[in-house]
Amino acid sequence: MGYQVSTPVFEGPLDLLLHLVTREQVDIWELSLSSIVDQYIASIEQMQALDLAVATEFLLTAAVLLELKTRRLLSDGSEEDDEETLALWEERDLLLARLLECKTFKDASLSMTRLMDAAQLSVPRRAGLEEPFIKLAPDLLEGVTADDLHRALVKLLAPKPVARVNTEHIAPVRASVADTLEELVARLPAEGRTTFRRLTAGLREPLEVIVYFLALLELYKRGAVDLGQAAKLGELHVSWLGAGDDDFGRQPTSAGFEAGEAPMVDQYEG
Amino acid sequence: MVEIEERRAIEAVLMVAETPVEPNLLAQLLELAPARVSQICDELAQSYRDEQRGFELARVAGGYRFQSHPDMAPYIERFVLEGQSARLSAAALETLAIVAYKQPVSRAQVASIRGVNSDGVLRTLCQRGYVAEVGHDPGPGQAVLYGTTPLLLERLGLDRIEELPPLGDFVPGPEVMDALEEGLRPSG
Amino acid sequence: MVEIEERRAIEAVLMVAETPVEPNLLAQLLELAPARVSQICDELAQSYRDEQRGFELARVAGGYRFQSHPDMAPYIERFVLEGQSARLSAAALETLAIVAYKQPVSRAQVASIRGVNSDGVLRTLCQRGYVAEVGHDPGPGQAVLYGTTPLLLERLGLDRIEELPPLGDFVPGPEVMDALEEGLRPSG
Repeated sequence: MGYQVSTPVFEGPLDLLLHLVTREQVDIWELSLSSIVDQYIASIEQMQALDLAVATEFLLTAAVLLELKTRRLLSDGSEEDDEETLALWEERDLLLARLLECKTFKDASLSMTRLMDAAQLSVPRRAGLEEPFIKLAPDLLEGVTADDLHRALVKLLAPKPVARVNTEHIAPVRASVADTLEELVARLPAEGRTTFRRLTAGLREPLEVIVYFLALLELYKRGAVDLGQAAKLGELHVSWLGAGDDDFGRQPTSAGFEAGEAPMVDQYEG
Repeated sequence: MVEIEERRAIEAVLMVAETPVEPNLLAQLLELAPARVSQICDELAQSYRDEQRGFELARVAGGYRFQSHPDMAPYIERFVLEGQSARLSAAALETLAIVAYKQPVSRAQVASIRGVNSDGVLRTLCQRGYVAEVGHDPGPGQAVLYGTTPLLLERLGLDRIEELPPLGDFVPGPEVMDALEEGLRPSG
Repeated sequence: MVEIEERRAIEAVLMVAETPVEPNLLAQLLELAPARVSQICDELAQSYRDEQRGFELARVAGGYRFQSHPDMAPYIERFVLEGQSARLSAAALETLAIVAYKQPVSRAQVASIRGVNSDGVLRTLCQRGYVAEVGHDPGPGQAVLYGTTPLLLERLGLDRIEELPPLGDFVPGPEVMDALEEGLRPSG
């Protein structure tokens, strides 16, 4: 007997929503994500071992909640068009249907647990045949070959496929190098001399930082900035040299990029 | 065959069987009608109850078997130190419920209901012998379809899977629906 | 403990026991004197005889066990010949493969490779004479170690166990490759 996962709230991604929404009467749109994370960490500390399945499901849940909340915050404006509202309602209906289905089966599984517990009170007889009869039984190895044994073991020892977290529902970060380039050209002349760390201090997503780095490299290539690093992995210094022979003013897309097409970071993914 | 012999033969066979024995098989062995076998088994079960035996004759997973009386569970627990089947995780139980009620069902269907990839849980259930591949989807892709096994019925103490309480019993009531609708309103 | 409870508890324990149970163990479980246990068992055995049951309570190998009544042997023989499926179960094949390739191997090792308790399967294989106890682990606990028997070699048509196909040139099966590819494919 290992540990008891005493966090039914976090057992499934939809469970969490369900629990918060129904039992605690929490408005999903006013949910404090950090408090959920705190609760979760507290519950993990009570476990004797980290259950990866539970942890993964929690991360997925957190991602779903974060996305829902983000959309809510972004679509707060009054000039929402009807189509967008409709889409949100559709999404809500879908989620609602899934939550109901999920809850139905969760309750069904509880009733199965009760059946199992009751059945467990009786233990079946499995003593089997008495000695004189065993010899009568047909040869179980009829038709079994050494190759069958080999195959059975190879199948057993084969590495088990690792479950993959499905992230398709998470909206990709829409940061583009072109936009960042424009932002840097507007910002750097005033800063004069700065560091990469300072430039990216406000960023949270690693992808955004990467996009900043790519934009800086582009500027360096064009002679608009000078980059310097005192030591390997040391602070990256950035100095503004001027617009050079390119006009960066209001027109960010230039010869370095495909005409008119600002590259999405997705294209830089492995 | 005299009646007492029929009764004795059934008792003897069930004593050496390792899994529930179908009435049809008993009928074949004893050259009796299956209905008669069921009748004798019911009478036997009743006689053990009347005599307050420590065991009972139960109908499980489509057959008959001897098992210890539930009242004696405290003694059995002391005797069988390890043998008890380990409890299933909540994830495994949910998956099992989906397979039990929706069978035959594909991995993708299970995953879409649970909201997460459930391949690992399904594999565990197959390994435990509670769930098995029962066929292939006739549609494109020919997805493997899963169903429950007689072993699961044994574990549940049920004779047939249809004895599970109807799924309708578990559909959330209007108050839960209201709470969900309230909580999920997209514009505040 | 009231007398009827003692009797019922003994019946229950003997019903689920897979090997004869020593009176001392029963005495311990029920917190009774061993002499009292023997007395109850004798009474039980007598009552089954009086009731002309198809089973009996026998004293075997220093313990008590339920077994089919000798008079019922013809039915048991028919049950064995007609009722049992003659195929080796997947669980038994897996267990046999582990013992064949990894011998000498303990029950715990078999269970850890298969991912499920395999004691019952091992016992069946031992009963069939395909597998046997070949020694004890020198470490703490002195676990029983299992190996294959000459009978198994004979049935497989092998001269020596080393003639089994080598495991060395292991190539993952197509389903594993599929799963790996699936996992590595970028999303979107």
